[in-house]
Amino acid sequence: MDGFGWDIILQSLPKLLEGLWVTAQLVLVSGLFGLLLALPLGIARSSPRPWVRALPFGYIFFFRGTPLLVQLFLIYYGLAQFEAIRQGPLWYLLREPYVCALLTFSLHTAAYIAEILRGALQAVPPGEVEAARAIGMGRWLTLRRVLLPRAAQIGLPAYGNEVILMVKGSALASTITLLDLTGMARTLIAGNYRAVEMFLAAGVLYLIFNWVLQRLFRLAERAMNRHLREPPRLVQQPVPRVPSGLDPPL
Amino acid sequence: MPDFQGFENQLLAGTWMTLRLAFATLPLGIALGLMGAAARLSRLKVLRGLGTAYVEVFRGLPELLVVLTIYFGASVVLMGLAKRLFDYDGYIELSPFIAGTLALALTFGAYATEVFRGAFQAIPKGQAEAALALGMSRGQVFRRVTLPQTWRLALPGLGNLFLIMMKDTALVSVIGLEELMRKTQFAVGQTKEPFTFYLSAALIYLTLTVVAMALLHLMERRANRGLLPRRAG
Amino acid sequence: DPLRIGTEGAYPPFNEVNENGELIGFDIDIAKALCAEMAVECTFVKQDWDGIIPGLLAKKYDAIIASMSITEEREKTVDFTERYYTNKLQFIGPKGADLTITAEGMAGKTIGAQRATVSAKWAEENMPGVDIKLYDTQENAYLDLEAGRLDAIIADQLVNYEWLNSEAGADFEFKGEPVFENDLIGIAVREGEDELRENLNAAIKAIVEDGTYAEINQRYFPFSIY
Amino acid sequence: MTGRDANGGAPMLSARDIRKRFGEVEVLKGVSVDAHPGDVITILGASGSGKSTFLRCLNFLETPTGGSVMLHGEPIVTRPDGEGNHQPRDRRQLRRLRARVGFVFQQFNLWPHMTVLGNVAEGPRQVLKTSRAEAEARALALLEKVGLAERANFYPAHLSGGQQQRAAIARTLAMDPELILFDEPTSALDPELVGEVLEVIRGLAREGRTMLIVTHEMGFAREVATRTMFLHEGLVEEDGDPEALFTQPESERLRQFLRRHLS
Amino acid sequence: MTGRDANGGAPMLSARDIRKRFGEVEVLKGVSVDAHPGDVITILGASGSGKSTFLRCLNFLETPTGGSVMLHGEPIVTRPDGEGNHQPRDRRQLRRLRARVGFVFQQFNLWPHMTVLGNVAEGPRQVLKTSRAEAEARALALLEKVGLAERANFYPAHLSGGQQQRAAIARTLAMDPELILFDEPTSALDPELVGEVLEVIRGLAREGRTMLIVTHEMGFAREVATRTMFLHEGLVEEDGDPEALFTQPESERLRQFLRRHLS
Ligand SMILES: Nc1ncnc2c1ncn2[C@@H]1O[C@H](COP(=O)(O)OP(=O)(O)OP(=O)(O)O)[C@@H](O)[C@H]1O
Ligand SMILES: Nc1ncnc2c1ncn2[C@@H]1O[C@H](COP(=O)(O)OP(=O)(O)OP(=O)(O)O)[C@@H](O)[C@H]1O
Ligand SMILES: [Mg+2]
Ligand SMILES: [Mg+2]
Repeated sequence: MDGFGWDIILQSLPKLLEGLWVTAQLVLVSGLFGLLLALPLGIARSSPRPWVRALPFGYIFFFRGTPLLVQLFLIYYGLAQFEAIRQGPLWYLLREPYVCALLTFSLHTAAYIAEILRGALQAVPPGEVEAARAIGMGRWLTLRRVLLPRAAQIGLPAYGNEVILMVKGSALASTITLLDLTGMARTLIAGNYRAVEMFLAAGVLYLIFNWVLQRLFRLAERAMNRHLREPPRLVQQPVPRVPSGLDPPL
Repeated sequence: MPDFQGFENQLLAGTWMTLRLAFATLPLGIALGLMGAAARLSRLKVLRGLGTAYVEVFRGLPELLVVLTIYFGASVVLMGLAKRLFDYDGYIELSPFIAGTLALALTFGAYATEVFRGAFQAIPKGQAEAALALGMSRGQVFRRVTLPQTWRLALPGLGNLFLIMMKDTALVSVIGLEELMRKTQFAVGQTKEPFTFYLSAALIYLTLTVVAMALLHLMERRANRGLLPRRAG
Repeated sequence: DPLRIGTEGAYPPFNEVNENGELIGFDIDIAKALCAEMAVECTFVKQDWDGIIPGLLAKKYDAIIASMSITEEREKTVDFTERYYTNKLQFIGPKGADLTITAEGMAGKTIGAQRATVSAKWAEENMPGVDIKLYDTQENAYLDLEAGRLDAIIADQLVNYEWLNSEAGADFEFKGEPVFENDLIGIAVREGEDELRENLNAAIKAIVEDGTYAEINQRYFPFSIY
Repeated sequence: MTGRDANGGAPMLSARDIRKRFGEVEVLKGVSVDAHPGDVITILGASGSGKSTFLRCLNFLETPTGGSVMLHGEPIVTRPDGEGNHQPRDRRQLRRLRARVGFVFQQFNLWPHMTVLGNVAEGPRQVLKTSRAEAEARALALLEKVGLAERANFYPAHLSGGQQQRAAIARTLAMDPELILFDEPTSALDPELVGEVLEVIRGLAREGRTMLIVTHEMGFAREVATRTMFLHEGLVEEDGDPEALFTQPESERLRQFLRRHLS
Repeated sequence: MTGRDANGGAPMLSARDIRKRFGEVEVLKGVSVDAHPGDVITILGASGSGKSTFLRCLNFLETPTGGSVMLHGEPIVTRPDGEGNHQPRDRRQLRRLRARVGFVFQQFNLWPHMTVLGNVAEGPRQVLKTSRAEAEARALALLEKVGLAERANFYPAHLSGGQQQRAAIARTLAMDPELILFDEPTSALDPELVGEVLEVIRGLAREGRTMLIVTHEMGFAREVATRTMFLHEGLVEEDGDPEALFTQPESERLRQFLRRHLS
């Protein structure tokens, strides 16, 4: 090929940014749903009772053990094979590739987040839980006041990683007709045949997006650890403040 | 047993390719990871910068893009170089297998860099000090004290990465490597039964995962020999 | 050196992969006939469709025989031989569905096409404002038509013909007249490789003349597609 | 039993024949105790003799494998689970017990994501449903009492060991427990910090608080106690008036133990 | 200085005016010591007074910011790095120094991936290039001496603290060092394990080994030493005959220190 096509990159930039916006939506929305789904899964997964653990274990095993691409195809092309689903009430949602991608990504990331949450819950020193039990807190109260806030803090860095991994996984959305950043790049290549330039440009956009996300997570972490850096101040008059922060992972 | 309509051999061949890819990537990725960790812990600022850049770029880029860029980019670049340097005009092939392995290894290596770095740093400083205090050289300390323990500490992290990478081999199907996922797509194309075949692929991946996890467990047990507290009695 | 031929493998009946992992189809048969005619050894390289021209340019193979339409745009990047068959683009849709094949008539509908094909380009140019979904393979587009996610597919008439005749396509039919009549299918080679191109041209001419072409044609279609 | 038992009235907390087995090993082989209002009972014993386990069984942080616990004559209802443990049956009754019996851990176990004030006010707010303002006011008063008012807004990570242990005691006191169980409240501390904590406990004893204290500080155990128990291999080996016990131990084991610990 | 200095002959190890600054804080403000063959010097001092730092500076595990170290009159050549530390210039000279001066760490620092025998034989094999058979035979003899021969094939994780510390001592002895530096060799141990380790060190003293020992065990410090130093805030506050130092401390600070530690 003759020379590097800076002009082509420039021309394609608006389209690529459009794709980036789709990628961002997919990641942020599925990140949120995944988190919501992961909460009960992770809590059940760390239960001492085997029969409570079994279901989330199976779920996590399946979604972590198979490629995201397979999951995406199973849900997008696979479900559509069943007459019952095509006639069913949810079809108007499931027929949309956007919804299928969101659904798959949410289910997928939920499995990973649930595992992170389990690890974080188990990393909370048992003494802190016993202290809550010893003053008469019940199961839910302990979970709400001690376990979850501590686990959130402990698991935050790993959760940040998972979101980044999801940004990358979302590139597969292009295989079910969505024009996310990768899909857009591939479509553009179909017109201009400049594979190297387009992939490079898309790559840089991914890097920037990931970098911004990582920054945000670092800020969140700093906010959570604020109390460990700020020099504590002695109380001048008895005006108590609310506890505002969490502690670092151990 | 579902009806594979004659495609069972194809699925097996795909599984075999998946395994070949995974095991070709592994040593390369581990080597890259060790070099990356050495660079990031180096006393030279340049090396540290390089190591950090490597990790950030290859952890930040989607694997799919890495695969495609290497596949399409490498040949162009290599041929351009060959022409300029040696006036060689022939075709330089980067086979899909090599391109795929390279792409997977580069990504694996970036993550492994962090795993190894963590492992190096997790070894109590006192152990190196004890070796220095006996008069060992830095090289001896690394070879005799640090490295043997890195392996043990890095194993769980590397195992996770391996499981992830094994699934990522599905991505190299875009460059025409006929691993399990690609074969599945062929079968779906001919039989028009996506559910049967994608689900079968999922089960094959799960089986591979279980086997890998079992092997990993054995390896961890071996690596921790002597380090676990004794069983009572 | 053997001649390396790039093809896709997901475009029945022209090129596809059977349960033994072998490439089969019209394109493949033609390619083999051409190689026999030129008395060269041939190997096939399978390649995803949207990377098929970059693959040629990166010298991963020397010629593309993959039902590729000769277009002005592609000619800027690669050289084509004479046609080895002629195609038309035609819509298909569910039996009984009332489709008017104009931009207005298709407004609010969803149509599918394979990414990086003449069909995709035609749809984008002639169906402004219509939702066009692009697929990696033609197969996936058909799956989505079956699933009901698509109202229509625009694709090569001959490919559609074969699919409509299959079990999966039983509930679907052609919609309207062919929208593009003169879709010439050629073999792509890198620019400047004139010798190869001329050899291929001569071989195409030869197999058409000696009846080999007609025989292959007969295996796939009951009418001539040259 | 000892003279204290004779001081009439039902005991506040009464544990009968507590047993605890971990797998093969029976760690407690039937230990009983009665705590009357105002009692300060110190528990001695070698490492591994079951002191912590006993204390933890009293408020079911450990589920005993036998025996019963009564609070003001009301037995805590239990039912055996599959593994032979006696799980408390009524969660609400258990929570009530725990709200009335305080526990101070050897390792403090403060919640690191809350300030000291938050730690102390948490129990009253969440368990006793006291209003926030009231809970915090009381918490401040308690912190004042243990000498930590100044540090109310510190997070545990910024406190010294002795300060953390005092905060943990304040957290327990905030529930206004009838009985406080102390599990080696000073053994995680520097010698220099031990003093501060013992001083706080001495203060509580002077106020007439009822306490059970596991400790290795012999001098303190003798000085503060109204009664002392010596545990040996899961059984009460000797039990009685601290003066008598320390000066004229009856059992050979206690004599040995005291020799080793007083030297 | 003390009487010992007068016993003629050049000191085996001589450190002059060692200084160490960590950022803002000067931890050592000029500490000197001369160790002659057969000396057993115990070093006392409050926590944070710089005892460990001093010992670590002697074999450059910490690079001093000032002063000099000589082995048999041969100075270790240093050159200042950017941060004001005196880095040893000649790595081979440094390795020679380290091979001749042993160091026993408070935290043992055994290598967990080698057996006890492997730990002890490692130094001779790697540094002295002794053959494996010979190194292991000698290692076994040393393990015998510290009472660990039976456990030669155990991994460190399977030993008690006292056994680990004895293995660490054997590892140091395997290099046949002229001088051994002990940094609180018992403070990471249970009271019950302290005895075994002190007994081993006592044995070494009886053999006439030269040693510098930082310790908090006052009785031991007094009994075993031929000389005692008291560090305070980075300076030698008092230095001399152990009997005199313990019974008639001159400085007010040492008196205070002894009062606190002997009670
Ligand atoms: N969860 C457990 N599983 C098995 N054994 C246990 C468990 N908890 C305690 N033990 C064993 O029970 C015995 C008594 O333990 P406990 O902690 O009650 O001793 P202790 O008297 O408090 O000793 P210390 O003074 O060292 O704290 C010990 O031998 C211990 O190993
Ligand atoms: N790497 C370091 N960076 C900064 N300060 C340090 C460092 N190492 C030691 N210090 C400081 O130097 C001082 C002396 O430390 P050192 O470990 O020598 O004390 P020590 O006398 O051995 O005390 P201990 O008896 O507690 O072991 C301490 O105040 C310590 O905080
Ligand atoms: Mg205990
Ligand atoms: Mg020290």
